[in-house]
Amino acid sequence: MGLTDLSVKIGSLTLANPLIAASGCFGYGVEYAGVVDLSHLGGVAVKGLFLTERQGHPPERIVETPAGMLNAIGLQGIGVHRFIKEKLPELRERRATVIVNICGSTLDEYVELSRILSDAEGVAAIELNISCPNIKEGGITFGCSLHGTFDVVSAVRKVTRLPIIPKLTPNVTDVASFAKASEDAGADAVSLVNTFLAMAIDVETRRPKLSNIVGGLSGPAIRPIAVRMVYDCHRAVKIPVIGMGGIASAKDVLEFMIAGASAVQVGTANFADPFIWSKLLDGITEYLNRHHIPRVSDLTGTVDTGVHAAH
Amino acid sequence: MGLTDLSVKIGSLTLANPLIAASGCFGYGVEYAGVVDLSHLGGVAVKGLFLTERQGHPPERIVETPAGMLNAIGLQGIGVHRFIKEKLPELRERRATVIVNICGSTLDEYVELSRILSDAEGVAAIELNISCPNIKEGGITFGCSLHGTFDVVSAVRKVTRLPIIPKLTPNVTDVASFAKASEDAGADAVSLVNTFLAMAIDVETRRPKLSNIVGGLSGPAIRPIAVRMVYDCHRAVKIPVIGMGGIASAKDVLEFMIAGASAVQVGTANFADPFIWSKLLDGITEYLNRHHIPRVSDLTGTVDTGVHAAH
Amino acid sequence: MPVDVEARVISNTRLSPDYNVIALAAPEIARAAAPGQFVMVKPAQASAPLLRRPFSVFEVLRTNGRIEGLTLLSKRIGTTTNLLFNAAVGDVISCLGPLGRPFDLIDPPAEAWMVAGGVGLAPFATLAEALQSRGINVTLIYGARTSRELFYLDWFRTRGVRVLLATEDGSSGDRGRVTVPLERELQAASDRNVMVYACGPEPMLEAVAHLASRYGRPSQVSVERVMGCGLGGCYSCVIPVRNDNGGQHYVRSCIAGPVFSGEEIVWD
Amino acid sequence: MPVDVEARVISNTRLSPDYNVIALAAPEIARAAAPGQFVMVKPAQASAPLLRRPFSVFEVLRTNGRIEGLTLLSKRIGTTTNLLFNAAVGDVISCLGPLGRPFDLIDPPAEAWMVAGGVGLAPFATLAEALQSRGINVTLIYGARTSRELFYLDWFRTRGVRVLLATEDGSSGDRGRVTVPLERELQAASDRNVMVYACGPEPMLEAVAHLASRYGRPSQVSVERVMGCGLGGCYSCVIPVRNDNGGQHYVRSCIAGPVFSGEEIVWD
Ligand SMILES: Cc1cc2nc3c(=O)[nH]c(=O)nc-3n(C[C@H](O)[C@H](O)[C@H](O)COP(=O)(O)OP(=O)(O)OC[C@H]3O[C@@H](n4cnc5c(N)ncnc54)[C@H](O)[C@@H]3O)c2cc1C
Ligand SMILES: Cc1cc2nc3c(=O)[nH]c(=O)nc-3n(C[C@H](O)[C@H](O)[C@H](O)COP(=O)(O)OP(=O)(O)OC[C@H]3O[C@@H](n4cnc5c(N)ncnc54)[C@H](O)[C@@H]3O)c2cc1C
Ligand SMILES: Cc1cc2nc3c(=O)[nH]c(=O)nc-3n(C[C@H](O)[C@H](O)[C@H](O)COP(=O)(O)O)c2cc1C
Ligand SMILES: Cc1cc2nc3c(=O)[nH]c(=O)nc-3n(C[C@H](O)[C@H](O)[C@H](O)COP(=O)(O)O)c2cc1C
Ligand code: FES
Ligand code: FES
Repeated sequence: MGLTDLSVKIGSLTLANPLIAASGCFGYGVEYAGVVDLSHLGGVAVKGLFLTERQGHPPERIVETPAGMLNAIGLQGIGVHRFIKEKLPELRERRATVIVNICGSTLDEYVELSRILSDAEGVAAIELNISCPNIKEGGITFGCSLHGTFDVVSAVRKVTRLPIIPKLTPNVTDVASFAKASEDAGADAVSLVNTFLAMAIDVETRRPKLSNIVGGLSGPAIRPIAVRMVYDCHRAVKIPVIGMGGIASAKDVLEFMIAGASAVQVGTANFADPFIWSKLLDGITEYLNRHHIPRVSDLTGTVDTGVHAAH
Repeated sequence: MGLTDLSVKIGSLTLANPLIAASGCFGYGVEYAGVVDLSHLGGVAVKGLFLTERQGHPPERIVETPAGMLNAIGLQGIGVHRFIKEKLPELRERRATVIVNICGSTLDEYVELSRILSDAEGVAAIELNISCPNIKEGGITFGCSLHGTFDVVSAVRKVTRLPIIPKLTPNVTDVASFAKASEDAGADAVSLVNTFLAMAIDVETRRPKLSNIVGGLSGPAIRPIAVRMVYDCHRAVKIPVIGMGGIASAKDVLEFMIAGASAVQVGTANFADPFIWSKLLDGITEYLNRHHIPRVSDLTGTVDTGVHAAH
Repeated sequence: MPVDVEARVISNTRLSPDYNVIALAAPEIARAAAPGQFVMVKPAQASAPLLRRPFSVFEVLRTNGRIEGLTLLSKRIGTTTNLLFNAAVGDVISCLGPLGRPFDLIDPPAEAWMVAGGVGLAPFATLAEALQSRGINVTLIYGARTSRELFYLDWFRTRGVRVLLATEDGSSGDRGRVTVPLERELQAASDRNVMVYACGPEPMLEAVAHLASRYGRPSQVSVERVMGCGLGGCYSCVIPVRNDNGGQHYVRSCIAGPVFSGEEIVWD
Repeated sequence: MPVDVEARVISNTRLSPDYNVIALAAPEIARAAAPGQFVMVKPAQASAPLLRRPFSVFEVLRTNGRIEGLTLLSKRIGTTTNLLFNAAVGDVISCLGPLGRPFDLIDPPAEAWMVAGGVGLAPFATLAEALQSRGINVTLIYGARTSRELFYLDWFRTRGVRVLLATEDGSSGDRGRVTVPLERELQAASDRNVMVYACGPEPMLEAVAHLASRYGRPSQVSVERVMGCGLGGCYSCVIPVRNDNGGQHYVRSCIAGPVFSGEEIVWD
């Protein structure tokens, strides 16, 4: 068992294992220090940060849907400065591999945020949230335009040596072209998927169930779409793809990796089971041993479509 | 109870009620004559037809996913001529309101199909399937391009007086622009959503679970996304919107209508419960009575976003 | 005309760590079902799975001659079969049926050999009864991995069915597949008029159909394809069959089958 | 440190067509829980719902002084509460806790008034015990729609809790809301040192908090917001509280609460 190598590489960054806590689903990480040893995770993507504090949307902010949930948190957050002062020291002390998810209203904000984070101690990578469907100014305008994506990644590239990971939205016709634009602009990896723009209405009151009217769909419901998108992106780019969307078991982690992911993130499932991480690691290890696969990274992109292509 | 008016209008066509059997989920309608009185449905959208017979994809063609299913049937079908000869007479006899879902590899095929169907007796409307994600030649090239959509709808418009209903794919960045292009080209209504391009992998064999590698996701899993898209389209066009995606209860029908649908289609849920139709009608009627709403069509687009917009 | 019955579980008997027989109060279906037909079931309380699953009608339950329901013989392989394994008396299972094309029944003096692999035993209890009531001589050739997975032997024997067994580990009957006793019988019975009925995994069905036709015997096989609806609505359950013109095409096994002539099917 | 326990159902008692008390074998949580804390539960077998739901710890179960588990008082309003209503002895419920900020306990000579609306009774059994063990005089002011929805009155009375009731239909105690007896008591007790604890629907909490502060009494209210995680991970459960500078900001009620000072909260 001990011989199994669970480490994965995301550009210059080596993660202890492929499991990353997804942004917005793990607070700032420190909230979970009581239930999980943060150094045992491959990484912790913290809640999306703007330059300044944000209130977020009024409640209701979430609603459960079949095998999924909608959220419209609206990126409530303490801003990058308070994050560095109040949260990063504890994350550092707990030896978490910190991936900071950042959001801007303008290209300059992304640049400014990246510059600030590059100077902070204990940041392993920057995830560029250009895909939040819940707020107009959350970079979705960048995330839905190939030029926008290219521009924001290039601009950030100029100011930081930290690995940059644009987080892609699934709400586009051809997500692989966005992965390609990211790669061309110098990204170290891409992560996907963010949530699907969606909506639920209370038929008794005829009001949207979320105060923001629309929200983002996550959870097992979206997994088959996300797996397909990871598969598409993996074939389109050479940089690593970090996959997510509905992962709730070791089987799901493996499915994403086989489809093309080098690492994965887990969001919604962590809400239902904050102790999920060791279960996932055990399941992955069991699988690798049973199949005599020495390194988890050997799985990436090994989906066997050959026999089928023959039809 | 008897006073409730369940009829809805789709352009010049009046449906007895807003419930249409979704294409590909109800065979050619005749298969269900033993369990449902076809004349009690608002309409029957028959399985997608090409000009000629098609084999479809080899099995496996479906796989269940959380609150949903993937399919890659590949449009197996008997072709329009056999349909008219072998199925249409029985559908006519059973007084079904027949909506013929058509697929072409070229613009000319859509035109030819529409011409043929316009001369057939007992066709109430034509649904242009420009959105099947499972086959390259299934019009998805039209469905993912605004020009393509506009062109195919305009061309069909020239050869038929039957109501034309382009069926839109959700696999695009801005579905409302496709509804608008359809309206501009002379469509009588639009229907959405077709399925989401998706994938599932068997981790033990590392093979895709579908022979076609990718397939289309349908069922309750996608409902919140579909509702949002119907809401978007309803605000973008004046023509009726026919909504679908995961409808499995009367509440779901009402949700789509409140979001902006004039009628709805039910696909996947019919597989699980072929007797669903009367349950849906009963539920809708009960709701309308309880809320003192005389006509089901009064619900369309009445979602109350006002109080929330104030935030 | 299939009906949908919210059937209460009358009893649930575990036969092994994986097999169970569940009795369901669905007399309407039991009355109408012909041997080889199936039902589409879904545990009523569960929100997953989304789709129903097909199961052969195993037995028709009678009390004092009155039909009370039916049983299913189920082998655990996934979500629904686990729910069936764990179902409690009183639970409700939605049961849609009867569906599909049944076995063609033969007339004497022909005799019937029913070849079953594993849970493929399911359609043969009702088939045996129907054939015997026509005065047909019935043989069951039944294979499994081990003797612990051979069930209902007494049920068949007490009804006068001749039972031949095969197990992969040799713990009962012939060591090996069910084709071992089948071929021996075919060789021995060259003068008799035999219809071969088969149900089990597809490779077994293929082997049985080939053997039967090699020995000039007709066969009827019941295939198991993944089914989304059971009514011809979804086109998921297709199987390739021969065309008149020598080609092949897909037919829906839920309405054109699940029973096919062994010669009709184009095996992989 | 919250733990996750796969807790067996020890018993499930229906109090009315909508209310039940379910006993769960989660001694680890019962031991650690302070009054006002909650657990996030999810029936283990069910695939839906996806997310856990928050429930106050109602009672701590003891046999000969040994802590055996805890109970939840549940009111049916949707998926999970229906599953809890129908759960059978032996079923497994995943139970994560204890979570959240408990009530602040007061010291004598102050007395405690616990104001409960409907299922808002839940946190007050353990609170009453904790306060009484400190020698505090405890009053329960408890309202519901009708007397048939008032539960556990004897439980509180036998423990020496003074019980005042209000029902909307007047079938027990005062006719009207719980604020009727509360206001009367506040008027009468102007010379006494009282902490008002409240749990129930938010409009009730708002009314109670306002009444308390109008009469110069501190209050602690336990709010019920939709919770996705219970651990501070999702930011779904926020409630607006006052800033030092007179503004307001959202805090996560799962970790900053569910108990807040009534003065802190910015009511709608
Ligand atoms: C006409 C017909 C009659 C049948 N009669 C019986 C019967 O009497 N008793 C019985 O136990 N089973 C019978 N089966 C098989 C039964 O339908 C499957 O075992 C069942 O669908 C499995 O459902 P599940 O939810 O437990 O497994 P799932 O969770 O759906 O699937 C588990 C795994 O098994 C695979 N699988 C799914 N369906 C099938 C299938 N039909 N055959 C093989 N593998 C499959 C899936 O791909 C998946 O990998 C019959 C099938 C057909 C078509
Ligand atoms: C800290 C805390 C403690 C609680 N303690 C108890 C308790 O001891 N006993 C008890 O019965 N309930 C308690 N609740 C409320 C309980 O969490 C909800 O009743 C439960 O989440 C409903 O879940 P469901 O799956 O049955 O309903 P769902 O199917 O989730 O919802 C049904 C409907 O109720 C609405 N709803 C969902 N959550 C809430 C909520 N929190 N308040 C009001 N409406 C809601 C939904 O919007 C939906 O319309 C507590 C809530 C909190 C936050
Ligand atoms: C409540 C919630 C909040 C989220 N907040 C963020 C965020 O701040 N930044 C971001 O990039 N993604 C955010 N996401 C998206 C997740 O990181 C993830 O991309 C998505 O939920 C899909 O993964 P899952 O199905 O495992 O949850 C959020 C998701 C949820 C459910
Ligand atoms: C098995 C299957 C076959 C389908 N075939 C077609 C088709 O031939 N033409 C078409 O326009 N849509 C087809 N669809 C899409 C449905 O009509 C519908 O748009 C989609 O399934 C979403 O609705 P639902 O969630 O109610 O199933 C098919 C869907 C399924 C599940
Ligand atoms: S199972 Fe749907 S067509 Fe056969
Ligand atoms: S419930 Fe998730 S942050 Fe409070």
